[in-house]
Amino acid sequence: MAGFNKVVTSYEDAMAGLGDNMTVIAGGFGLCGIPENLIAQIKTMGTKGLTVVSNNCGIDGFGLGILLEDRQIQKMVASYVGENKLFEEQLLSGELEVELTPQGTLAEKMRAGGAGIPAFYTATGFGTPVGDGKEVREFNGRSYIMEESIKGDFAIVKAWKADRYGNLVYRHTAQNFNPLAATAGKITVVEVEEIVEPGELEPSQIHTPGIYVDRVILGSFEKRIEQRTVRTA
Amino acid sequence: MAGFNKVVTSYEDAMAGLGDNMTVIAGGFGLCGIPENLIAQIKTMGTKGLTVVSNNCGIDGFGLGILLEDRQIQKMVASYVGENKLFEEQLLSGELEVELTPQGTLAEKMRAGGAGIPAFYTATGFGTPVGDGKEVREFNGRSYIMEESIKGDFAIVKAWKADRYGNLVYRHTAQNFNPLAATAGKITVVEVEEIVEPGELEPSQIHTPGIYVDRVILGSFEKRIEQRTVRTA
Amino acid sequence: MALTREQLAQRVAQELEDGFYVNLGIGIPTLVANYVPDSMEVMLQSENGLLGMGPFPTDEEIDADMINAGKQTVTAIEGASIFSSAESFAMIRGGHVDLTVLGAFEVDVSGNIASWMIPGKLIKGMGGAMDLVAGADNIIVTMTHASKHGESKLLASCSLPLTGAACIKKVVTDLAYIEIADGKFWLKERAPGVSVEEIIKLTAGELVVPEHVPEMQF
Amino acid sequence: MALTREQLAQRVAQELEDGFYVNLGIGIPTLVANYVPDSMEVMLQSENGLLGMGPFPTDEEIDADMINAGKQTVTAIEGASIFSSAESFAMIRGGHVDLTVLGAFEVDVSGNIASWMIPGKLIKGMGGAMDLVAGADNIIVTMTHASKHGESKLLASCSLPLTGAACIKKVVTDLAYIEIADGKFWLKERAPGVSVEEIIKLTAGELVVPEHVPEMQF
Repeated sequence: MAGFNKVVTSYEDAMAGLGDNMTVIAGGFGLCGIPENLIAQIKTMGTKGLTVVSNNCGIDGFGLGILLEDRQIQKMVASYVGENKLFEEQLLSGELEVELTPQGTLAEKMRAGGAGIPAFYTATGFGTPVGDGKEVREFNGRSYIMEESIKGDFAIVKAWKADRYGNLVYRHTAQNFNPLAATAGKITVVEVEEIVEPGELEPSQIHTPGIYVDRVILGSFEKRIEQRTVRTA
Repeated sequence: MAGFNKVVTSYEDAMAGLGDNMTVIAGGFGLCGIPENLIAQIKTMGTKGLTVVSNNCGIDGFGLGILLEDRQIQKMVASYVGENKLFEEQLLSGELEVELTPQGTLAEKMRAGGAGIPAFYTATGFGTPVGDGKEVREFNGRSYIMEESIKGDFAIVKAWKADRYGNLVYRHTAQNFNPLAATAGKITVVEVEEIVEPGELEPSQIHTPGIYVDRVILGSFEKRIEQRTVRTA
Repeated sequence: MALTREQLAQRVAQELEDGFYVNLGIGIPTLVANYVPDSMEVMLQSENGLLGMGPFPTDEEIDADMINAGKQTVTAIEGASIFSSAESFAMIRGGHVDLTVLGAFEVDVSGNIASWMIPGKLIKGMGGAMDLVAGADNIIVTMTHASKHGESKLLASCSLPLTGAACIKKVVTDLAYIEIADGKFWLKERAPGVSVEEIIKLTAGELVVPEHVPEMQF
Repeated sequence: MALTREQLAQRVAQELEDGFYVNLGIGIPTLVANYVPDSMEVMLQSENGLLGMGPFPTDEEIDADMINAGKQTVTAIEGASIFSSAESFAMIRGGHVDLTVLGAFEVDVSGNIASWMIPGKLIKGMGGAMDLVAGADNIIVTMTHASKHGESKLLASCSLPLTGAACIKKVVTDLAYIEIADGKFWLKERAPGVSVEEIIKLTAGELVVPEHVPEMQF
C-alpha cells in the first residue's frame, strides 16, 4: 500500500519534474519559514526562466536570492523586494521582470488558485498603479478591482511536522504564506523538520490537509534571522 | 482592564441588540455544531422578519426549526432544507422565502463577507438555475458565475473552547460553517462548552482568532444526533 | 440481469486507484466504500469537513460532533484531517479530489447532469452536489438506467433543471458502463446477462455501440 | 518645537482605546506600542500572521520562527493567535482591525496617501500597506509635516503614485494634528510651541484653521 506514503528521501526526487520556464510558488515571509533546501536544490538543478511567486525574494546569498546568481528567475511576483542588491541590479538592467502585488492580494491569489476561484474583487489597490488596467466594479457604493488567481507548476513549502499522508503543521509565524502556496501547486513539495507517525497529528489541528501535498522530505534548516532584535531581560 | 473580556453570563446579554428584520448567520451542519441555546434565545425574544443564513434549517422542534414555529424567519438562505415539515408548509404557503445556494458557494460567501471580498467567481452553478441572472465570465476558456459575499447583522456560532479574548477552537466536525459564520457578523456571538484561561489555547492552533468575536457565553448542549448509525464492534 | 445496488457499487469501485481522494455521494455511492480492494489505500472526503472518513462508530464510540455529509455518525481513520466548510469546498472546487461518485435523475449526451430538483415536487436543495460536479475532473454517475416506468435516464438533453453542465464523462447504470464524449454515449460494458438490444432500447440519447460489448467483470 | 519621534508616537497613542486591535507600521508607528496606557489593553496585529504581538525577546527567547512584519524577532502575549497570511489579510481587508497607524510620503485633502514608491528611485514594493489602507476605517498617518527641504507633505493632490485613494482621515505630524474631511485639511491641534503661522506655511493643501488651535497635551 504505497497509496499515501508521500515521503521522498532525496532532494533530487523532491524537485523531480521541475523544468525551465515553469512557475514556482514559494512559501515564507522574509527569511522566516522559507523552504531553504528546496530553493538550494533548484539552484543545483540550474533551471532557467522561472517565474517565482513569493512575498519576498530572499537576500543576497540566502533564500530565493541565490536563484538570482545564475539568473534562474525571469519574473518575480512579490509584495516587497527591498533587501537584495543583485535583485536591484537585474531589475535595473532589465534582465528581471517584477510584478509587485499587495501582500494581502498575493495571499488571496494563492488561496483562490488552490480553491478553484479564478478571480475575486478587492478594494486594495483601487486608484493606485496596482489597479491600472484592471476591471473596476462597484459594490454597495464602493469601488473594487478584479484580481485573478495564481497557480504554480510547483509549490515549495516549509512546514514543521508532517506525516506520510502529507498532513502538515507549521510552527509559529513560519506559517505565513506556506499553507496558501501548498494549495496552489500542480505539484506541491514540502520540507519539514520532523516526520511523525500517522495519527500523531490531531485531525482538527492540521493546518494543511494532505490532499494538497504531493511530496514530503525531511530537511535540516539554517533558519537565518533577518532582523535580530532583543530586549534586555 | 475590561479590554478583551468578551465573556457574558446571560443569554439576554449574548443576543442583546438583535432586532426585527435583521440578518443572522448561523454556524452548524445539520444538527452538528449548531448554537442551540442562542437559537432558543432568539425564539424567546420573538424577533420577527429575520433573514437566516445557514446550511440547513434544523428539524421540526430543534435547532433553527424552532424559529419557524412563530414564523420568525422570513427568508432562509441555505443549501439543503429537506428535514422539516413546518419549513415545507411555510414555503408552499408563501410565508417563507428560500434562496437555495450551493454548499461550497455558501461557505465561500460567508468567508468573503468576513474577508472584505465583495464578490468572487465560481464554476459552481453555471448552466443551472443557480446561475440564472448572474454575470457569467470566462477565464482560461471556462465559464464561471459571479457570486456576492454575505454579511450578517449577527453571527451565531457554536465552538468547543474559548478564552476571554474570544479565541476559539472547534471540536471534530462540529467545526463546519462555524469559523466562517464567525467572521461575517457585525456582532459575532459564540457559545462554548468550556471557557479556558488565557494562554491555554496554543496560538497557532486557534481556529478563530478573537478579533472576529464580540461575545462569548458558556452553554450546556443537548447535541441531538440526526442519523445515529453504528456498526457492531 | 440488472445489477443490484451492491453490484453497482462494486463496479464503481473498479475505478478506484491507490492513493485516490474520493467523495462518495449519499445512497449507492456510499456503498462503494465497502469494495475498496485490500491492496489499495483510498481516503474518503466528506464535504462537511472531514478527509479520511472511517467506518460507522460502535455504540461506545458514537459522538454527536463526528458526522459525515449524510449527517450520519462516523469515525475518522488514521491520517484524517478535519476542517471548515470553506476549506472543504476549496478542495472540491479546486479540483483536488481525485474521484467523485454521485447519483442522478438524468444524464445527457453533452455530459449535463440533473440530480437535485424535480419541478412540482418539494425542492430540498442541492447541498454540495453542484460544487462537486463543477470541481471534479473525474466523476462517476451511478443510477438505474431507466425509471420504474421504463423511461430512459440517459437522454439527448436533460429535461430537469441541471446540477452541472458538460461535466459528466462516466456513467455506471444497472445495465451498462457508458462513457460520454463528443456529444454521444459510448457503450463500453454491459451488465452480465444484459443484452445490447435492451440497453439500446432504454437509452434515449445517441448511443455508439461497438461490435463487441464485453460483460462487466466482478 | 517640532515633536520628536517619541512624542509623535505618544500623541498617536492617545487615539488608542481599550480593547482595540491595532496594526502598527514600520518606523515611528512601531514606537506607539511603548505608550499604551497601563489602564488599557490593546492587541497588536502583525500582518505576517500574528495577533497579540509582544515585546522583543530576550537573548534566550529568540526564535527564528517568531517574527513580525518588519522581520524583527518578537514574542507573543497571552491571548495571541497565529495564522496564515490569507487569514491575516482577511482580518485587515474585512475591516476587523480597529486602528491602523502608518507612515507616508504625502497625504492630500482628498484623503489620498502616497507611501510606497518614488518614481526614479528603486521600487521596493508596497508590502501590506495597500491592503491596510483599503481595509481600515480608522487610519492614522504619522509623518513629518514637511520634507528636509521644507516641502510640504500635506498637499492639494498627491504627486507620487498612490497607496490608497480617499482613505485617510487623520494625520499626526511633528507640527500638528490634522483631520481630513470635505476635501480640506482641518487643523485640530498644534505641537507645543509651534505657531499656527508655521503650520499654515508648511501645509500646501487647503487648511481650515479655527480661531483657537489648542496645543497637544502629553
